[in-house]
Amino acid sequence: MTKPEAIHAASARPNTDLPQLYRTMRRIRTFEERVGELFVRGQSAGSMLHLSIGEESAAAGFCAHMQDGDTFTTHHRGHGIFLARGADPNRMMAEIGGKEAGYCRGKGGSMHIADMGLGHLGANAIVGGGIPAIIGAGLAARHHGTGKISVAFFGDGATGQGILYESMNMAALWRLPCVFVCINNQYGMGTRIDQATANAVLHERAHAFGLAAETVDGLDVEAVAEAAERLVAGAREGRPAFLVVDCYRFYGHARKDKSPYRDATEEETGRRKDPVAFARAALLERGLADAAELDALDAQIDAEMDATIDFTIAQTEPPLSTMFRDVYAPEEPEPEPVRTRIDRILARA
Amino acid sequence: MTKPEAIHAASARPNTDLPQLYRTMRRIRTFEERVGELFVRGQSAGSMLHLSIGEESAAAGFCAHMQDGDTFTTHHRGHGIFLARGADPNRMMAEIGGKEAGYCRGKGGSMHIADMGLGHLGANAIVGGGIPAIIGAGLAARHHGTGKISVAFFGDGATGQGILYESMNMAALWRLPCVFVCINNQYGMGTRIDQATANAVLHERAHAFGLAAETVDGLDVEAVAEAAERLVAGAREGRPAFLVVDCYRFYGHARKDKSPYRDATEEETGRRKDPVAFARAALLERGLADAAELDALDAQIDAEMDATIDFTIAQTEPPLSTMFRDVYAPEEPEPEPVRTRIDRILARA
Amino acid sequence: MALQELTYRDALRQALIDSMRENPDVIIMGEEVGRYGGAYAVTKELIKEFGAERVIDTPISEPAIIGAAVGAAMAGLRPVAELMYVDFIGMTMDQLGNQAAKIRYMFGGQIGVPMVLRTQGGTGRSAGAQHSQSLEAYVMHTPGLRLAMPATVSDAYHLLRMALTKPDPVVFIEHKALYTMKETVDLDAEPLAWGKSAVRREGKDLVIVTYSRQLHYVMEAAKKLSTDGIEATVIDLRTLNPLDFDTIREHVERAGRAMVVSESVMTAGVAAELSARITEECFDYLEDPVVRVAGEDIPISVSTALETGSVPGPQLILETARKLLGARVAA
Amino acid sequence: MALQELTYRDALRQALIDSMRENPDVIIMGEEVGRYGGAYAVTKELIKEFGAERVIDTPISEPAIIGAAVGAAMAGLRPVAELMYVDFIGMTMDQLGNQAAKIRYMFGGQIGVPMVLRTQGGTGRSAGAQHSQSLEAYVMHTPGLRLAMPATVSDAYHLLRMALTKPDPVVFIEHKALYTMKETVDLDAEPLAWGKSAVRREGKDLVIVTYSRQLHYVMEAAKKLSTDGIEATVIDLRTLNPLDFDTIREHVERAGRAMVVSESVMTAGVAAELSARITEECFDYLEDPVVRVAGEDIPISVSTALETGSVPGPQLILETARKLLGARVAA
Ligand SMILES: Cc1ncc(C[n+]2csc(CCOP(=O)(O)OP(=O)(O)O)c2C)c(N)n1
Ligand SMILES: Cc1ncc(C[n+]2csc(CCOP(=O)(O)OP(=O)(O)O)c2C)c(N)n1
Ligand SMILES: [Mg+2]
Ligand SMILES: [Mg+2]
Repeated sequence: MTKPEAIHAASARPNTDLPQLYRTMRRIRTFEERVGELFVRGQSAGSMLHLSIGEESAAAGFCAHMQDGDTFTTHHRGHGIFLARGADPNRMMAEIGGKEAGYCRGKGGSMHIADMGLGHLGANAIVGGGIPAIIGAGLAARHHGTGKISVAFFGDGATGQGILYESMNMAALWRLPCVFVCINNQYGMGTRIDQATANAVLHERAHAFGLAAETVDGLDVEAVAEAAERLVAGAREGRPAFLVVDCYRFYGHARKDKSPYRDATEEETGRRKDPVAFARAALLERGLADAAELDALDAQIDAEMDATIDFTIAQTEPPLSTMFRDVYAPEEPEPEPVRTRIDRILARA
Repeated sequence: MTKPEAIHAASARPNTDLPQLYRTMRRIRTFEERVGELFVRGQSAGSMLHLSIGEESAAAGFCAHMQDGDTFTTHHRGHGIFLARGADPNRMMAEIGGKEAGYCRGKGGSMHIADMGLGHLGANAIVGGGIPAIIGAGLAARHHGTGKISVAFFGDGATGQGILYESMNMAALWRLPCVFVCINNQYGMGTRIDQATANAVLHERAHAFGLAAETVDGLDVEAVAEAAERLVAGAREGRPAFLVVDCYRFYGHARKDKSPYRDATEEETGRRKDPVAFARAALLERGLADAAELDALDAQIDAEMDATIDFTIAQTEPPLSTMFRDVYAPEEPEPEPVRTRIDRILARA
Repeated sequence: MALQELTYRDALRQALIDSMRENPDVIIMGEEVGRYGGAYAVTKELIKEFGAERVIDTPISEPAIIGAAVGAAMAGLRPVAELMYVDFIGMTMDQLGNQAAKIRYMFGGQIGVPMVLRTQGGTGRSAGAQHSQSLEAYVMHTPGLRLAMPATVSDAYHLLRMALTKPDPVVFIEHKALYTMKETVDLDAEPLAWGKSAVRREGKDLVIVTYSRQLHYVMEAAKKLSTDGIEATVIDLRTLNPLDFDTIREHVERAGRAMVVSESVMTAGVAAELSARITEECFDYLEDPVVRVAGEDIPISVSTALETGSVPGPQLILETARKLLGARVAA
Repeated sequence: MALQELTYRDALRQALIDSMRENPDVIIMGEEVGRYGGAYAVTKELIKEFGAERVIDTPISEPAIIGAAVGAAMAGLRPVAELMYVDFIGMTMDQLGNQAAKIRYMFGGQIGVPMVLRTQGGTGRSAGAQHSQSLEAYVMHTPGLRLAMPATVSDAYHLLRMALTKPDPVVFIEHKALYTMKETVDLDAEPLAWGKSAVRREGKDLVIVTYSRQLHYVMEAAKKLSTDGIEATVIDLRTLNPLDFDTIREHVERAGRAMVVSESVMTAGVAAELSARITEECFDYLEDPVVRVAGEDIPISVSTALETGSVPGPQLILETARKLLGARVAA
């Protein structure tokens, strides 16, 4: 765990905007708390809601060095990343509620959220499923000479998926402008990382494939941002990279999981690795903000995120008429509903 | 490339039986040449015949330290390994000819050969397809306390397949009695290894997953055998391993490929990495055999392998009546042939 | 033995326990099957009785999990590989379809692959497009794979028990919406044989062939039809491979009308096979075309209304049956 | 333009060349597509004209190849991902079925995945159980994926050209036994539209619906039937998704008898869908059940005799048609 001196040393950091990073993290934290509330109020679409509380530094720190036009994919625990890339929390929450006003018109939900405008090529309910897409996006960026990068965010559990290694190999071979960001929250559902692999120093694998690779302590959002800055700059020049952000999953895997498989002491220690609290302390310590200012900011964020729930509840589910839409492109005929087909057949018979 | 001094140094090697290793390699070499001949004579089942000429040391050297009861899987270029594990060349050649007398009754062919008696869990036409089976076989060996190991043999091309990494991770995590043997013949079809990966030091990947891992020069079969001895001993005690055997694919990928993608100089140099010639020279140099003895041995092997062709040609194809057999276990009904079904339906109609 | 009230989940769990007690070679491997007890709690606390060597928590590596099960089965174990969602079968189709399914045949009958792939599918939890599918048609279309899909608590127990004695690979697909369903069962009563379908109800007017969760919707619809004076025979397939066509034929020949109901996507799905086969075999007895009531040819939404609308339900089944009979009555 | 004699392979190659010249965003990626020129030489020397940045040799990583194509398509390229054998589709079914096929829908219509997965399948080279399959039913059963399977040289060209303009993912399956087939074609002549089936022959007695290599067997059989006085209409589907059912219906209603011929395994395969659909839609016009002539429900052997016996051939098609007509004539 980073010690107080680290905070001090960090005050000399030139390229990070800690107030801004704090704000982003605090918005994520609060948004996720509201997602939990949406579920408790029975207003979420299902219970497959994976909160990124404890991992805010990965999202805020890394995304601080992404640009407009950069693309990315996320995993099932990707709300924070999307927010950090500029998502509208109302449309996000509406999607999580399965409402038509959501980013994906209520068809995708928490695990299938995307926005092409913001370069979000999609969250994924398949562990590792979104990773190879950044290879293609990286090829496209190079092909079109955009200078943009493509980033895959995923959990430590995805290191079990072979497609990660296939993708890393391609990125290194083709020197693509790609970054792999592994958010190591120590768990894949109930499995602790050391129960899923014999060598939990995950970045060594990336290194063996020829990528620039390192691990950073997710307690310190500035450290994440600094690593991101370095790796992103390299990636833009064709040196793909792999970054592990070490953190702790504060709560259960999904909304209903109470984490019976880990003990209270571990959880308590784990939750001390709180990047939001750490950043807040650093802001105060370094005199970058005073308590009153931060309280005001927090209150403003609370209000913003409270509103997402009201917004979502007020929205409607997608009408049944949209069910057959978007299976294929709009100019193509929609698939024939079973009911229509049956009626046609039996009318004929 | 190993220099003459290496031969000298090797004369002190205590645990390798070079005459035996030479014999095994020479049998493989000659068998493979006869496979080529079978094809030329139009007697092979198809043209998907992948010769292991140039790679004999991997098969002979590694298998020298395998025991009865050890299990293994191979890839599409696995004739040599199977021979080194004790296969009957007649039944192998008959299988390659698609004859009923073959190991798999002519249903499998060169790429799907297996023999449960010899622990051969199967060659595979899917690159990487046979790798995860050794995880299960390793679990079984441990479960039954047999002290046996399970070995996957595959080519450098299989390092492109994610399932290799998934399998290595499991082997390391569960400390299984498994060895991964990567026969790096520098090519996957027309793709040279450095065109398929940014870091061609392949064993580093295995190391990153927590396996014992090394690379050995396949020119020197004794070096392969020594590495095998070390790694196999570790594997029997629950330290899974990964061994790269560096060699050169002397001929085309399959029988019809003339390797237009590599130049004559490269091929010439590559073919100098000849483990059979190297071992022969070492035997003579060290006085372990004289030229006449070796000539006699060679002649005996030639005769043995010549006979496989005659044997194969004399055999019959599996009768059509076996077509529906062995889709399911013998006690289960066979699938109904389309023709029978049609007749039944039309008789009824 | 005694009658007892069991859930579908408990019956599956009991089947695993009984099989593991009986046969020390039965092992379970999959994500979260051990300490966590299974994503749907089917393997809850099994690790306590059987230990981590027989109830093996794996990394998130579906292809290798299935591949490892193949090797384990070849090497003398009886693995149950759990795939948390059938939706993940896509990444395992090589190990399943090219290896498990073909090994016996390719190797000339030398060896089988007696493994069970346990998984669950279907809609019902707003789990979205990648966690709600019914992908049994991929399996049914792959020669060499057996396919069991229990609809009842009793079948959950017995089919899983039997699957664990079969010489060939069995894909065993549970339905996520059935886990909490209760039934009073006597597990010691002689079960229907493996490969036999169950006639859940007999009626002269119409045969409805179905399986898994849709059985319950069909039974619900059949009850309502009965108040209309329409009596349906309901056949629950239990196993789709082997497929007990004799029972279907017998009843369809008698009734002259058939409907098939499946949650899997209609096009080239299970319902297509059943419809084609019934037509081929019973053509001269059919008064109407076999009607397919199946999953829509679309992905599944997370929105509850759209999710529910994507697969057959009691109302659609009922209306279709009414129309099927009404069409002719009117004509 | 001028008539020219072309092989199926050359037509495919020309389609790629013309598409790449026309649209700089078209790229090809796959194993051995560049320097080697493709395992079946379809991309031969394309790397010379278009360079290694557009004709990309990949490692042997099928899942990531398809996944990369998905990302490339979303990010503005028009990738052609080559899968050397359709038999390898199993390891890509997650990227294909859960990602490519569903992205437009899951994301509420924001974006499509305009990629082409080019591959080849079928028997004919003694390539054994893992290199000879016809797995189009997996694709046909997956909503969101288009599916084209050209049988002729002209279609090889035009369907591939059209596939490369489509907004949705297209799986394009060639037949390995057709690459050397020659035809005299005028590539500039107006092609039949995408999604339209081709009536390759008209006859009053019987409709045979087929696609890909089996078209040629069917035509051969139809010619012989004609000498018996039996005239068959032969429909070549060209694309299985979209499926041009109108053409089928029109002809089946006229002839009253139908056969479907497919190389894919019979159970739950393409033939099942066609048979079910024809029966549903044309029931009152059918004099006999729709007969399926399809691949056997078994893996494919390396032995030539067994390989050939595993899939339909002209003789089986001919005999079946004769029986189908004879059965009624006799009855
Ligand atoms: C291919 C696949 N396998 C399994 C699952 C079920 N599952 C969902 S999340 C998860 C754990 C993932 O852990 P990790 O990647 O570390 O992400 P985290 O949940 O910790 O953010 C599992 C096993 C899935 N969705 N997809
Ligand atoms: C999954 C899969 N992808 C592609 C192929 C086609 N293929 C057969 S062998 C081969 C090259 C394999 O190279 P390597 O693993 O190095 O083995 P080698 O042929 O050199 O022995 C390829 C691409 C295949 N059979 N299976
Ligand atoms: Mg995690
Ligand atoms: Mg190689």
